[in-house]
Amino acid sequence: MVEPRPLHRRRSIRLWLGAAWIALLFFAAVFAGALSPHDRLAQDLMLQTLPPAWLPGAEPGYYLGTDSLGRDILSRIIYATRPALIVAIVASTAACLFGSLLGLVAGFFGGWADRIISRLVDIWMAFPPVLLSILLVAVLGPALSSVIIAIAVIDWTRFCRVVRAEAMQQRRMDYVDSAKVAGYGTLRIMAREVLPNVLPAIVVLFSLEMGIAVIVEAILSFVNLSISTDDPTWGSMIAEGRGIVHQAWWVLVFPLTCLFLTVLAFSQFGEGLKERFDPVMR
Amino acid sequence: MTEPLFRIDNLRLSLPDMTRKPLFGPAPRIEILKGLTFDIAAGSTIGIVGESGSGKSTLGRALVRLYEPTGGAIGFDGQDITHLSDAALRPLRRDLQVIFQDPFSSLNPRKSVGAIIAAPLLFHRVATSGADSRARVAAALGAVGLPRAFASRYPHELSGGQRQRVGIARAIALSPRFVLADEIVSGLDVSSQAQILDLLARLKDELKLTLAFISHDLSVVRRLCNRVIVMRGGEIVENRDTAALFDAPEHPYTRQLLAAIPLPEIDPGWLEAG
Amino acid sequence: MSAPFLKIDRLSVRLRRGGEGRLLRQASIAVAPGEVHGLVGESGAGKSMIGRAIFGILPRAVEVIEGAVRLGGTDLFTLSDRERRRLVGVNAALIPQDPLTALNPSKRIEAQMTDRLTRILGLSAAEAKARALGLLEEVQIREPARVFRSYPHELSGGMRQRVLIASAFAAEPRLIVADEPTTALDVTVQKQILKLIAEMQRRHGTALLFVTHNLGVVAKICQRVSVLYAGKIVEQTDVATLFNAPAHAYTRALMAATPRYDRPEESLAPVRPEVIEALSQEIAQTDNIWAEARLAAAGRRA
Amino acid sequence: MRLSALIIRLISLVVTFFGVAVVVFVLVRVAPGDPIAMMIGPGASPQDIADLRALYGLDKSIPLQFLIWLGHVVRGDFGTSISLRESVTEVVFGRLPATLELAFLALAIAVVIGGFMAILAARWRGTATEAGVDLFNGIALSVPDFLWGLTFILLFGVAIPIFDISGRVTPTLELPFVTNFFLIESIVRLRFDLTLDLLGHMLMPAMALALPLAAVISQILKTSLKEVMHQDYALIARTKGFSETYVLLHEALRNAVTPSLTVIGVQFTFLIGGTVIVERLFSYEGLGNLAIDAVINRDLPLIQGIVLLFAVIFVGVNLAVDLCYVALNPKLRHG
Repeated sequence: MVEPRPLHRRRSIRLWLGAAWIALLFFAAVFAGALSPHDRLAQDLMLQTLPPAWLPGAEPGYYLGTDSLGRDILSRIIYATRPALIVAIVASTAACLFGSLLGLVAGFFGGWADRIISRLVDIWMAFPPVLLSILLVAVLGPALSSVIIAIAVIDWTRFCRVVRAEAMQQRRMDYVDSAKVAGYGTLRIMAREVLPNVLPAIVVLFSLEMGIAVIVEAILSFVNLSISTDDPTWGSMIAEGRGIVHQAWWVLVFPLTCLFLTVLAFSQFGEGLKERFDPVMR
Repeated sequence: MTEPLFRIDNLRLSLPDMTRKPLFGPAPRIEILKGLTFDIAAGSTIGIVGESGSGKSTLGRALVRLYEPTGGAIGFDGQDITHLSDAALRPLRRDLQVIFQDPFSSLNPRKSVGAIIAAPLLFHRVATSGADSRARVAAALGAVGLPRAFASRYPHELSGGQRQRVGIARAIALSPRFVLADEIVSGLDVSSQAQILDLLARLKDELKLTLAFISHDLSVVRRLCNRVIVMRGGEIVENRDTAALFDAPEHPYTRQLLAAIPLPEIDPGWLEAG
Repeated sequence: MSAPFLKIDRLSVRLRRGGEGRLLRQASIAVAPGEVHGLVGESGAGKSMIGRAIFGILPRAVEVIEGAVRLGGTDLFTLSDRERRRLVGVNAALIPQDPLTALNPSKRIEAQMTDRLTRILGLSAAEAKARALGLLEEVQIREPARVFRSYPHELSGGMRQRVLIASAFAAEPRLIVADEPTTALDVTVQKQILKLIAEMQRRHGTALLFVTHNLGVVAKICQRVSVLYAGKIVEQTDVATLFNAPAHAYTRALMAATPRYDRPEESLAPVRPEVIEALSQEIAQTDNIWAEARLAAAGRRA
Repeated sequence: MRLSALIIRLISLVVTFFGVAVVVFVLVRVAPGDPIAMMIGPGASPQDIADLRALYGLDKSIPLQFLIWLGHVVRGDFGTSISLRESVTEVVFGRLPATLELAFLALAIAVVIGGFMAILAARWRGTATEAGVDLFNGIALSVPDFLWGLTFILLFGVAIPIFDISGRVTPTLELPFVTNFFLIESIVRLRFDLTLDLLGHMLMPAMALALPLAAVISQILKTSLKEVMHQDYALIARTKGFSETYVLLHEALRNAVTPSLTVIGVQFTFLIGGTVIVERLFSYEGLGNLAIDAVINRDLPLIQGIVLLFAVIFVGVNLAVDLCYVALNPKLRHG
């Protein structure tokens, strides 16, 4: 293995930091039961809006304090990683597959396929994403599945636009002509020659999209349209925290910090992955 | 006279003019090849020479059917391939290979040199197994003077000359009957240019190839080719044996081209000579 | 021959970070007014590095170890940025290689020909316009007024190169550096442009440094020549001696490798390995003379 | 730009607009929960419900309803809001100025910050300055407006309370405004006290919206500037004796802007979309906030009106970007 040059090491830091936080999320999601000190739903009106452990008036065992219904914030944050990750992975995969395929077809074939798909993308982008997602969830009914469908139905255009631009640029390269000369059929050229060069862009977008999916889920909970039960999500905790921010800032701060770090982790992880597996960058 | 490998009859081709493409709407089409008729004898090396915009590259791509002609006919090995579908062309593809000009865009940056050379071998089932394909890749690299270890390297790690050799290796690995070399030395220094042309001349004889060599540099063509076509504005201006063309050029344009080449020797009057 | 206007003394340049690679090794070139000096070498030999050193616009990743670049007797390295820009702006001009990218696509030719005349040379708008139009005629452009008002994309490659030549001579510089000015052109257009540059140079008595990799062009337009290999000038002589009795093995090898349509058998001979071997010894030998030079370089202004 | 190209562009805009109308019409009709039932009291007889459905034309077939509705829309009549019992057009155009002011304030902030960062990074490329700008871009790009809003609420609303964290203007103030363009009118009326109060409320939501766009502008413009700075015409300018900064501003900037324009246009439409949640976060009475209430109340005509208005803005922004692109690019101007 080539001795890592400083530039090389600096670049992979963001990959490992991102990966570390994501791994932490997975760990918390899987072992939520064991990890959370209290029952995430248990309400105790005696323990309303307790400050975090290091502030005066805190209650031992409630490390990050409690919300206005006396529920332990740390436990709720840990349990909230489950819906967040489910939405992130499923919705992003759906959006990625659908969008990238259409983007590849539009970019590589051009002509009518390109015009129709581009028109479709235009129409989709005319809807403010948040408004469309709220509308979709209202239509499909408040449940995690409708959130996932809403995100996939909206964000596929993000993949389609990037992949289309990349495919159009690749199409003009001589190695595509060389593949034609070798007798490859169009599908094989798209899969073997164009796709490998588009993958790094898709990888970055996919991880960015996971971050965005978590945000959209948080926004939907914020306007109380996410999952119906009061199973905790960062969004619902933030919504509650926003209301009482002057009295109990910590109810908002901790879930917000988690969301902030998660989004950053996903984006830096994506960038790091792209640089890691892109032979030209290595 | 053996049966010519290529028989071209009144070849016409027009392409959309992307430079005048309006922001929205189809681009106007302009005719690039305006009725070309010529043969390419099997085993010969034909130079296709012309200045930029003469249509020489387009002609080259039409020969290997990267473009479909809009008129006339292309006969390859006695078969009319003018309007063959991609599927029908596929079996012939093995015999029609191309070496591209820009070494930076002709090799897929994300594939290793070995994969680039092996892929067509496996696709056409020339290589029967992994081991066989690795052997053929090594042989092809050896033939172009590159060490076997280059198979695991990536295009961005190679110099311009080395990449061009990989391009040649990819083309000859399929032991084709016809190879098109599209301005393959224009981007190189004089010393690597000399090495590549020397290599090509040797391979041509060893593998009994028919070679079409596209260039804007008549001096390079003189060294390598036994027949020369001079093109201007999509038409053939002169089509002669090399020696005859250089010793007694018939067409004024050819004479003008030759007169414009600065030979590396003192010649005070050259600048003034119109 | 009057005193040289451009005098480069033992200029050595190196990559700032990492690698012992020398980009220039004690290159010395002198060009007198009215003289055409050819600088020939293969890509990577350092030709354009010399061109940029003359204008004092070396890339940030590169540092000067030793040597001086004197324009009309003043060493650029002793000047502040502002002083250097003024000296260069008034006295030197560049004719670039690729006419397609050397003109600003969003500006009319007028703006690009007169900006230096008004802002650097202090001419009035009217004077600048008159001089620019005069030069457009001098470079045999048929409708100077129309070309003057048009955008670059409306002109052909050959036409744009003429505009660039006119723009360079418009500043009446005492030195012009032509960096491969005809490499991107077709051979028929190249001959007209070479003829034009030679005539303009004679008429304006400018010192011309002509950078190229084409020995044929050198033979036709230059009076003196420097042959460059890996940053070192391996041979510097008048053009007749260079072509009739080349002294250095590399020059001979370059000549042999250059394709000639009139002598197909003798040309395009690959450079023999022993020549390359001899060259690397020669380069290494100059490098260790360098040991002492490096200490002296410590104090130099980059 | 040749006329035919312009016509093709307009046609494609109309097609987009029509597509949006179809999608929103179908989407809203498919929604479970009958808006009519929500409107009238629980004791209403089936007959009353039927009459009300007829009033709103909900008894006809979907395609017919669509045509009737489209007929009205083309004439600027978006129907009557079920929850507010007012004409949708009035309600929507009443709230639009607030959102437009917020969006364009955010755009201004983004262009200033993004442009400044790009020029800074391009001027001192390869140094710590550029690395710093890249770091800012990395963070500002991946963190969306929703999170920035919440962060600003905490920072400047609670920790260092220098801004108001809700509403568009201090409710107690008596407002002399005739139009709904409070900010502009306050400036025109030279009531700078009101302008300051308005900005006090608008700055945080505007910053939350502006940061992602600023990051996009900064990154795209910087890359484009660096590319242009390596072009031959920039090199020629340096040999003419012009300083690096002069070359950057006079030679490079204009050519660097054109390629970045389309991306910035797209990101600006995201910004406008972002007003929906950011206005809700800051309880800012704009179109976005209204949209959320409309969805929660299943107010179909209002939803359709708002979505169509957003579509008009989106289409308008795209057209503006295309026209700027042609204006800045002389080659295209001659078509």
